[in-house]
Amino acid sequence: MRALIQYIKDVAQGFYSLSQGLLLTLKYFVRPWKHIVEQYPENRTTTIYIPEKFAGEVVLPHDENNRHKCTACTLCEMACPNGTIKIISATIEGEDGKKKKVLDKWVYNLGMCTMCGQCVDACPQDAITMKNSFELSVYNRNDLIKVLNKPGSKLKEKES
Amino acid sequence: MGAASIIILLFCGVTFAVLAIGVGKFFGLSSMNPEKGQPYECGIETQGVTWVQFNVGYYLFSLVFLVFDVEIIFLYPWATVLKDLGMIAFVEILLFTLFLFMGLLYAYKKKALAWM
Amino acid sequence: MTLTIQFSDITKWIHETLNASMSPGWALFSEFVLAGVAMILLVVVLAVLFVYMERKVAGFMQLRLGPHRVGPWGTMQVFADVFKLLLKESFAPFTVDKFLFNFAPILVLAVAFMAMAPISFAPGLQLWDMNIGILYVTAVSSIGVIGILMAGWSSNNKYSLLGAMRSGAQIVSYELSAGLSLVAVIAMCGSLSISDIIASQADGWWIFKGHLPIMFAFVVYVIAGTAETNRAPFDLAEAESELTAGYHTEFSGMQFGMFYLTEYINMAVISMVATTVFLGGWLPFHIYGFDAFNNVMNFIPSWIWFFGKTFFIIFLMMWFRWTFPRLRIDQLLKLEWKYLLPLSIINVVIVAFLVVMGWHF
Amino acid sequence: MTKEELKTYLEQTFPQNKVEETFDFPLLYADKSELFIIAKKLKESPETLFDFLFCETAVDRTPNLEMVYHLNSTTHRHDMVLKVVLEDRENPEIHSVNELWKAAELYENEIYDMFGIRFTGHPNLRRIMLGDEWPGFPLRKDYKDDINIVTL
Amino acid sequence: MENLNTELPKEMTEEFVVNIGPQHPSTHGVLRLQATLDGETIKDLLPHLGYIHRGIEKMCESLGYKQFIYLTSRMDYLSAHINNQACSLAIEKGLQVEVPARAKAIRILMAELQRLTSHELWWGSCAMDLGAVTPFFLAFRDRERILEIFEENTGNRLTMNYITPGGVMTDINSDFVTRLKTLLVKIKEHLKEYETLITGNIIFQRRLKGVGVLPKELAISLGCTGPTARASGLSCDVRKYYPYDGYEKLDFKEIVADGCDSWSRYVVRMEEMRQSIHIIEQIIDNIPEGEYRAKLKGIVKLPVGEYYQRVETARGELGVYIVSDGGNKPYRLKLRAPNFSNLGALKPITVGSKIGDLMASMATIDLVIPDIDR
Repeated sequence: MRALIQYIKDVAQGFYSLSQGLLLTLKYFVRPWKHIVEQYPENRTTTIYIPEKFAGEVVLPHDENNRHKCTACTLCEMACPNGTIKIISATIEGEDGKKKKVLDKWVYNLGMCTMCGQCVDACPQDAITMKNSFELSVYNRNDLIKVLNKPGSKLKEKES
Repeated sequence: MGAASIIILLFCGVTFAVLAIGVGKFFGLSSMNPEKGQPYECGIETQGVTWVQFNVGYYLFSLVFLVFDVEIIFLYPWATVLKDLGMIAFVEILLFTLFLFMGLLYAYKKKALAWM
Repeated sequence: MTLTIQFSDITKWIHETLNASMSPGWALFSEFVLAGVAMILLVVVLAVLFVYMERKVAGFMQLRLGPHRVGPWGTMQVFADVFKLLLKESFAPFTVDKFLFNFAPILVLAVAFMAMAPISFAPGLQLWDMNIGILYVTAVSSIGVIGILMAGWSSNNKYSLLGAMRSGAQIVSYELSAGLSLVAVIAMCGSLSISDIIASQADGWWIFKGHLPIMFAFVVYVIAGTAETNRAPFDLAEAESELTAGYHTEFSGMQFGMFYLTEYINMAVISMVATTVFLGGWLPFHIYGFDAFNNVMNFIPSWIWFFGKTFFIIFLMMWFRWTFPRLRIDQLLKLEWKYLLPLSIINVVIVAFLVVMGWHF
Repeated sequence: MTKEELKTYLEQTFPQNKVEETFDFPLLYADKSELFIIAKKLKESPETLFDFLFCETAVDRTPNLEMVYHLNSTTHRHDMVLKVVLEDRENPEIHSVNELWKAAELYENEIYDMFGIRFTGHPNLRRIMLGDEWPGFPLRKDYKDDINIVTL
Repeated sequence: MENLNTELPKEMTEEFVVNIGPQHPSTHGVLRLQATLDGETIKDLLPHLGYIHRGIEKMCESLGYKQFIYLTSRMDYLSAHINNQACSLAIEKGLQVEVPARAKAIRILMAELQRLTSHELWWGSCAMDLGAVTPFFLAFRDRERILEIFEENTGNRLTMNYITPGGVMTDINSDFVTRLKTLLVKIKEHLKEYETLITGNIIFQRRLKGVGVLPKELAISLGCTGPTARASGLSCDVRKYYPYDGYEKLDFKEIVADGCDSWSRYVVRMEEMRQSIHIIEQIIDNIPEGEYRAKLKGIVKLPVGEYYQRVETARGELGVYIVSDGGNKPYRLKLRAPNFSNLGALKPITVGSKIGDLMASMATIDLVIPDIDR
């Protein structure tokens, strides 16, 4: 007899537990307009939210006079664990006649970058930063290798 | 429409399936290579033969089913004439189901239904 | 029901026009063709609706929107999928049993079609009002398991084989309690014919007549029906986390499409039978005494009633699918042999007792 | 036992073995032949009860190879390191501790794979990660592979 | 006819070998399990690894101390913060650097949030392995919110490289506290939903109870750690026994269950989520002001010696064993991955059970394959 009561109890409890789950899914089913869904390609220009700090790619900011802060010290190149950065420097003669090392090309391979931020961390001049850009895909792998300094850009001297 | 409807439906089903598969075969691309011809086993070559003597557990259920299904088939005509026959039919079927139930209990006791 | 056009009138009109314009043999033949085309259309339309509905239900329950890109509200998604399946290559591995492999999808689909024969969609809209209608549907729909076994065995794939074996044991077991729960209603109304069963519900659907055993039978039938159609939580035969895709692992392209279609047709058959037997078929919903309400209900065409109920039961199945985890194979069989089957047998006895004592109405 | 207590205990119990300490744990050097006996004693003696092998690895101290066993006791909550120096670089072999700690089965498979140290008495010694056809043992210091290792 | 099953001659059924994985929906990655089956019953199970072996230990030997940390995020990608923390702690131990109090608080916050995300993902995928798809989406809803917080504060979502020797890479945002608080309220609500949908579900309970029994002695012998071991009654929380980064000052319970089965593992993880929330609530209001990072030299060199640091990741004890020869690169770095030892438990607990049980056991042990292969 006890077994029978236990049997009925099992069945009843089983049904109760199942109905609880069913009610939960029904709750979500009847209010689809409350679901939080990002409609990605449509909201690309409107409601999409990319946080400020999001690390999308490394950039070398230039100011309005086309000047950057990179001194070509190659600390970032050494800090990078993947060999993403190649800094090609050139030697030019300054106004006072001294030979000076300046940045020629800041080559950045986005395809190898893991966004670890070591380069930004290592830079003593705060010349490079992470930008919160997305949609960086390209059709050709070679397009991932970028030269970050703009043509004709110059070193921005520190105001002392 | 009568009994012909079964033939029609059978015909419909077969035609539809053949037509759909045929159209699919006709329009679909076709390229075979030895790798594609392997049976799917999570990307690993299958080891040993697949068609082996299989565990009897599944088969037992079919056997027990057969017994019970035949008896349920007997219940159908009984159910249709239950109203007319009345109490006799009920008593008879009570005994019948009792035996059926005992059979189930027996199968249960003998662990024919305990899954392997 | 006075205002709506009766389907029996339409069929009668077609019959008369055809007979008037050609010889009786040809007229009969064209009627067959028309019926066949109509059935195919019905099945395809239903399948399309079910697939769309399944996706939307799943999406809404999972905090998503479901398909909503292709066409307005994603309505064209199903057609896009059909075209995808049509254009995909259907190939078989080298080691399959060629004949059975190609035959299996055709068999399951043909069987699913055949089960539709005695179902009455609306007054007069029925292919064959046979006197053993319910028995016929149960008998025919259980042939489908042979197709699944064929598909699984012939694939020469271990997952497929396991899936086929599982579904063999599963579908066959749940046949019993599904059959027994139908017996309960048959005992009440005393006929196997579908039109008689519907007629017996003119004064109230079986489920609303207040018989507890019938309500129980309905619950059992829905559970067993879900299991028979291999739907989650009973989708052991194609459990994707265990057997990848179960018995149709090796099928691709339109051959897979046939299994996919069959699943939905089987669901339709199961829910149509449940509608007919428990929910009054195409009869409108009536409350005894409220004549105004009843008249409004009568105004709704009977085929809408039928398909509305069908879709309700289909929704129940989808609701289960997107809520519950899957059972294990031994639990599945235990549920049947330990719980559903004994309870169904007792249930039938109770129903028989009620009928014999005349305590039913 | 604290680190110091354990160290003195080890010095007293195994007087013929070298006892040192690392930054974290006391360290006991065992000879290759008596490793299993010492390990068994450490596991079963009630003072130590080192029943939890939480890390087993090898270090390539060219030219020697060194087996490192990190042991923990789930009752006393103290840890120690057991080391064995293997001098035969070409064909290093040591007794498996799989019988004492079942965790060793996978660890030793990995060490066999990466360092090529063979374990006698291991139930199923196989190259678990790289497969049997892989040439060389990657974590050895003299491993050279120009194709598979990308250098910066 | 006394017992149909045992009376059958042995030769009647043939066993066959099925490969589960590497391309299988429930191995969550590329683990290959070679299972010998008799019907549905598993007779033998042999894991084959290495499909995602990247040789992280070898790679670390050629990278500087500050540089290799980013690689460890890619081991157990669901405990990326905690992996970074383990390496940072090991290096700090060698350098004898004191980490600022603010950095410690941030580290604990991030680590516990990471544990929450990991357990939430586990909850979803566990339910999915057992055939329920809806929980996966519910779990991702909360996980997404936490990942957004990570994204806002660390810059990345999955492999963060945020915790670094000496502290953390950047300071947290000013709205971090308020956002986290509103989120925690929501997560607590949603935890109740999880309970009604899955925990209370009778099918789910029947699938897990008594399945995959791992006795305590076996768990100790196999070196299991984390929730897997704690569900077998082995108290082994590193945060309690070997506290780091100020866990000793916090009030939290170590969840130990002694059911030893899959259900216990499930319960332990669900409770751990609550404990993580409890820990976060304790520090969220009093994050100390000050520096977020101690200054280190550009090139770090560890003194000669051996350093072993363990932390509690979401899956168990992660050990970082650094052997230093005094140079700027580690001489040998062994990462004692929690999943690698937990994998050993898979065979003993599944042999003799059904295929469905294998999935349940695997789901509750919660293996992350990149962590096993490294």
